Amino acid sequence: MVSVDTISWYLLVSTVMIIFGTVRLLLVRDLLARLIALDVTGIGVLLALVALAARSESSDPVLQALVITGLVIAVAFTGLGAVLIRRIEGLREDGGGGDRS
Amino acid sequence: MSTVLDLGLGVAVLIVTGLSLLARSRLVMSMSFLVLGVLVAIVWLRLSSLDVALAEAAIGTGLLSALLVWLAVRSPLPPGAGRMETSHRLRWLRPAVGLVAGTVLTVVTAAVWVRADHRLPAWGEPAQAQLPDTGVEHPITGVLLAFRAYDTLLESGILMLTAAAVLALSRRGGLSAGSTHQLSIHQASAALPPVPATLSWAARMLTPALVLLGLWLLFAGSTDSGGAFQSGAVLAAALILLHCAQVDLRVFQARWLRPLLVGGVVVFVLAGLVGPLLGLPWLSWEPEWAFAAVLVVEVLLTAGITAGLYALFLALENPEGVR
Amino acid sequence: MVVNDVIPLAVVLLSVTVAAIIFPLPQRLNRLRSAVNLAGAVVKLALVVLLVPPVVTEGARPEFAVPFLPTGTGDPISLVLRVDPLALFFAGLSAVLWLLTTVYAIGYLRGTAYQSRFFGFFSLCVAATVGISFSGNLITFLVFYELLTLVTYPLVAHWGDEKSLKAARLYMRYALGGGVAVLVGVVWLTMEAGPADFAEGGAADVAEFASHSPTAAVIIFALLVGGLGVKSALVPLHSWLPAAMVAPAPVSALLHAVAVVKAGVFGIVRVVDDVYGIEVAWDLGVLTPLLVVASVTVIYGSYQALRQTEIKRRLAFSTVSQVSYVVLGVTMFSMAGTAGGVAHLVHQGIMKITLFFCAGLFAESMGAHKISDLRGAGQRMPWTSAAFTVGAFGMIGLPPTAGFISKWQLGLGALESPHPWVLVVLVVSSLLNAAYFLPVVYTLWFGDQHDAAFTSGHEPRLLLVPALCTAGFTLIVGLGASLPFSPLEISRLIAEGVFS
Amino acid sequence: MTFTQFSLGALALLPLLAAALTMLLPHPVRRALGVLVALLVAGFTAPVLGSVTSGELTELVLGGFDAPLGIHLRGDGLAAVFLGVTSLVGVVVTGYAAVLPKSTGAHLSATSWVTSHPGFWPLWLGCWSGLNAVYLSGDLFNLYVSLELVGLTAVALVAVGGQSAWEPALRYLFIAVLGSLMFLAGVGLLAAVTGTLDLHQTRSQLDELEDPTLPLLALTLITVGLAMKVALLPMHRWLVPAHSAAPSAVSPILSGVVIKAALVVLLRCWLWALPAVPGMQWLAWLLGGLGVAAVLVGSVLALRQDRLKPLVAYSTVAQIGYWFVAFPLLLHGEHDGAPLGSGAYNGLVALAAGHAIAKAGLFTAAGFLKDRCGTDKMSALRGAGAHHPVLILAMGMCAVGLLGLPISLGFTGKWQLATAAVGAEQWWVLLVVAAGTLLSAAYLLRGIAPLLLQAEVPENAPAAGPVRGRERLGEIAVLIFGVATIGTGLLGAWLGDLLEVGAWW
Repeated sequence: MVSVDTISWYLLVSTVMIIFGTVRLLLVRDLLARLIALDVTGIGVLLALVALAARSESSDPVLQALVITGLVIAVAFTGLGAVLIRRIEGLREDGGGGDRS
Repeated sequence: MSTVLDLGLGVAVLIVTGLSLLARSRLVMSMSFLVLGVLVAIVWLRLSSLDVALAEAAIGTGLLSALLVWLAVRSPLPPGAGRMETSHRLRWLRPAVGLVAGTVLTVVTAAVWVRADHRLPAWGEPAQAQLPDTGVEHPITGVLLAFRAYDTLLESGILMLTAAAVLALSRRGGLSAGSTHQLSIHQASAALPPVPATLSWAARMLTPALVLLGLWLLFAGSTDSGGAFQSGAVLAAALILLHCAQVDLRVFQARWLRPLLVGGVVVFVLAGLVGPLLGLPWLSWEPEWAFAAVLVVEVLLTAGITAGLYALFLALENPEGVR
Repeated sequence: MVVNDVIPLAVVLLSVTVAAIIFPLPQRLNRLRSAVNLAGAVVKLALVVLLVPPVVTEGARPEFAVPFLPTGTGDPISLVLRVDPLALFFAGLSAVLWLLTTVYAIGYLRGTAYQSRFFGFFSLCVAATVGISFSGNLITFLVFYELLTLVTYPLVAHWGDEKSLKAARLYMRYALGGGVAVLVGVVWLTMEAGPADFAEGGAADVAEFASHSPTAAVIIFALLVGGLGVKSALVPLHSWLPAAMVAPAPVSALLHAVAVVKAGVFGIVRVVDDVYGIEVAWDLGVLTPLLVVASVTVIYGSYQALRQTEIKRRLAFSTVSQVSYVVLGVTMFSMAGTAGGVAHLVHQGIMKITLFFCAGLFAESMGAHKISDLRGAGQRMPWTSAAFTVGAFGMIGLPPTAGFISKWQLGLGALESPHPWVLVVLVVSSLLNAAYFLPVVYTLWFGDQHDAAFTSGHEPRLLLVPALCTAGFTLIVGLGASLPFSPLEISRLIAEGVFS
Repeated sequence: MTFTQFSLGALALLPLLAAALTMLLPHPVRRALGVLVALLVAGFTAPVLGSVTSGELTELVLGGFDAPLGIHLRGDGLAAVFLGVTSLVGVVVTGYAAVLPKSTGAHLSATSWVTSHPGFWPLWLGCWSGLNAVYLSGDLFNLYVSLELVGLTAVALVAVGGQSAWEPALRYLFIAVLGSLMFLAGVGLLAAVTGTLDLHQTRSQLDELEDPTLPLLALTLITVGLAMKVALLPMHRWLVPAHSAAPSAVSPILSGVVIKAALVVLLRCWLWALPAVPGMQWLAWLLGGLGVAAVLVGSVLALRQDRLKPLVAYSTVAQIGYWFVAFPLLLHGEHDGAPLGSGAYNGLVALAAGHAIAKAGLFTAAGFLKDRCGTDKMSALRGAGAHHPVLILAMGMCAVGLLGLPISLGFTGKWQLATAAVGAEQWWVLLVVAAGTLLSAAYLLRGIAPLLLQAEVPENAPAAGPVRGRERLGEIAVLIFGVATIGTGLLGAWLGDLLEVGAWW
């Protein structure tokens, strides 16, 4: 059992992560920075869920399971995003890439 | 005592978050993110969520950050890195608006959070009552593979299809034996830096330990913390290490990558189909053989996750023609 | 009775089926396409004729309904096809003229490309027109009205050059704008007074609604008539009509005589007589402004026609003017006027289609597009010129043509009505009609032989026969106006229903 | 367990299984398997539609674990309508892609870029699985997972379009994932105050709640997140490059059904998960205002395009606006005994369903022309209609649906939206509908009319080459969409009956 104050504190931390991750995502141009901002936002959301899970006697298994699911999804989209960034920058290094679509 | 620790941890998380968001260099950004992963894993532990901490350590910090760091290392200085998208006239406007909006939103949201009267989940009791029917003892594994098996199935589908997607962005659509064979073959023009002999040696030594750890996580999952996802991440890390140590895995890639990738989902769906054949709902398993079903599904799922994560890593290297 | 109930649906579906058969036919199967077309037209005419005895003499009202839109209260709004005398009247006109126009079009388009597309949309156009005539409530009317807009677009754009496309785009803009106004009006009225089934003498729900919120009723009336006024080319919403003359001649003929313009006018008649009811409309005070607009349109159209030098454009402005006679008759609030207006719906169709057929013939055979090109055409194309003369006399309103009958009836109506000044409008307009048609007739017969280069002047039979037929009808209808089942007699029957 | 219940599970899991299997097969076999699975999925949709037509709500408790612990699948009216529409679009697009493999993207062969992409098949089948899962799901977290499945596969489907599609795909990825994360945050909030994830239980728990602030915040997060995924103005900018750079067989899926998935989730949250919370109407009005802006701005931007696919994509932006215009009306009461909220809801669903079919048709046609002529510049496509009369006819029919002219679901939807607006005395809705109709007529004419030019088509125009039999089949696919656009217009009353089943009121 984690104290209520601790949970509120982590909820606050998660809120900051979510919001500033989003703001950064929308403002920055560098693709990798955007991807990382997205991941920060994702971790923020998951942190909130875990903090909620910690309210129960023994940490709530369902919410924990949801967080694990969320983590895997985060890896999935980061992976796809990273590969896309690599390809796009590969094109740019080639000098604008070909004209084929 | 605990309050001070939590306070410090929270502040540290915030600082590292700031660093990973605002740094100008890609390397700093991704390294900060790696540190963030470690810190957050500790937070999970503080919040008594061992499983999540394990998953974070293995998947989040281990693989996800590794992907990002790898990306940062391979193309460290793209055009315009770290710069804001600024309009020509008012450079400061966007960041300022973002900052103000972010702060206001944070205050409002946090105020609501604090005010709200939380209600404890209604699934606590039924979860404990029905856990024996699932054939596993660890509640989180029970949730993942019995109570909410459908979510897990769709999620493994997501991972499989992400792997399919990144393979599709590789040579020959990446979806034939010949193409997986060629994955991640570095071109002369973008060759990797030579691998120090010590690393190669260390990788070979570490791999068996990692495999052992992965398998332990897998089989411990039914009774204790751990499970398919954590285990899969560790095993994938082992494969990646081997690859980095320039161990030739091409035969494995060509023959086994795709079947492993697919196997978990296929077996999961087929196991879910047993229920309907017996007149039960989808994804239901009789208590007598539930454990067997869960075990089979979990093992294959682990293999699938391993293959999927490894494929993500392999596809990071651009095929020739697209550097 | 049961059989009769199916006929309205059968008539609509028949044309759709014909279109569905024709669309995929390859270009080279000319005979098959013509056969299907003609068979469809003949069967349709037969079906409409079958309806005449039960509806006119026995007073039956065959009806077919299918649920269409949910309302939330349980009873969905239906698509209703119902045959009353007015519906039959209009359907009869379109059935007869479709047959003739089909024959004409087969001859006119011989040897040109994209015939399957043309005849397919041609059939759909007729399906929409029949649907409009059989519509049993405003929503059904709206559905077919918009359908008509859509299927005439490819017909107007048929030649596929910049000019046609531009005209078609203009047409589409006007028609859709009008359609949106009608839609808004229908939505509003439906919400206030239910789905507004057409009823002789007006719908009871609408009358009740008009009595307790007259302002809303007036606004809705303005929306409906304003929207319909676009297709019926009321001034100042008329300018698409002359532009649309770039279409092939049979299309222009159909557009002016039965389909588009007439659909608009028919809608106005429906709204005034069968939705609001003439008494309610009179009490609301909406008839007089409409009468004024119609009068202005009659005069302005004639004046513009006088200024045109191209045959087709002159005919187009003539349509603007002539079609408004119908509105004039319906809004002057007298039984004879209504009868005259409704009769003119048919009379104008027959006469105007004659003129368009002839104009097409002149253009095809002599390359004549301007009135001055027609000099001496009377000698080279005597039959065509004769038919044209009959049509022109009808337009002026000379006896014994159909035009005389409607003008006479309208004049009687004006004297009976609270607005005797309409008689002046009729007289002035007739003088203007004479002023722009008589010179053409004179040029035809007595003009000097034009350039010797135009010697061909032969009159293709497929084009000539329809023109002669309609010219014949113009005379027969005029001479036999007092016989049973003549347009005038049926119009009187309808007018009695309106004022009952 | 009844067959209908079996179908509920099969609708989501069969395509997923097939997606996995296709990854092991060579390309031609994938196409055959894809078509087979598409037909099977349509077959499983039939019993669900049937039972909903007879007024029955089918519910499947997965694994036999009741909510809140387990997940329920519910085949209600909303699910049935979108299942039906998705099956139609899915079967036709699958057939199109099987017949014309070059419409599935471009991949790097051993030596060069080749049109056709084998990766289309697993990704599309996975996407379909996610779509069906979204429609049927009765659980908030499961909605998140399903939505992610749809989102990730959709991004990947854009990316298989080749080099020029990678940047749009990445942009799409950022927005799609950010949207889902916001949705997840909202779901977390709701779970915190209700202690359950089941939609129905969430509603009953919130009914007892006195303080509306937290549900309202949750709803705001959910709405913003989903509005991003639906591409409501001003969050629409990702849509145009993504939908126009996607391969020909993918754009119809994205514009037709993928954005509908987010819309369905939005409706589930607004109408099922949350009771009428005070303060909700402000959010609804905000959405309504954005909807109006989307209709107008989207149409005007569509008018300014000179390429066909972006034009069609902007038309989607405009059409999305209509759905949100209905939101302020959803919360209204009754008028003369007719519930206005349900009228607006019916209208919204009819508009969205009609848009799915019509837009799928139009995008397939645009992609077809692009594949055939090598470009979708409208100036280069002049006169293409002369060689593809069937295609142009079908495009016209689809345009009728987008314009909202009778007979089409678009008309049914606009009608219901307009009547609900008159009942609620919200006259501005009529103005928006009128303006939107006229503007859409303008841009659709701009897109289609040049194809009709036949007077001055040069002999060597790209469209003038001989048309192969396969391409004729592709045109038939568009024609099916066109006929379906018109044909479904007669189903308005039936649609209303369907939506009664399992509705929130």
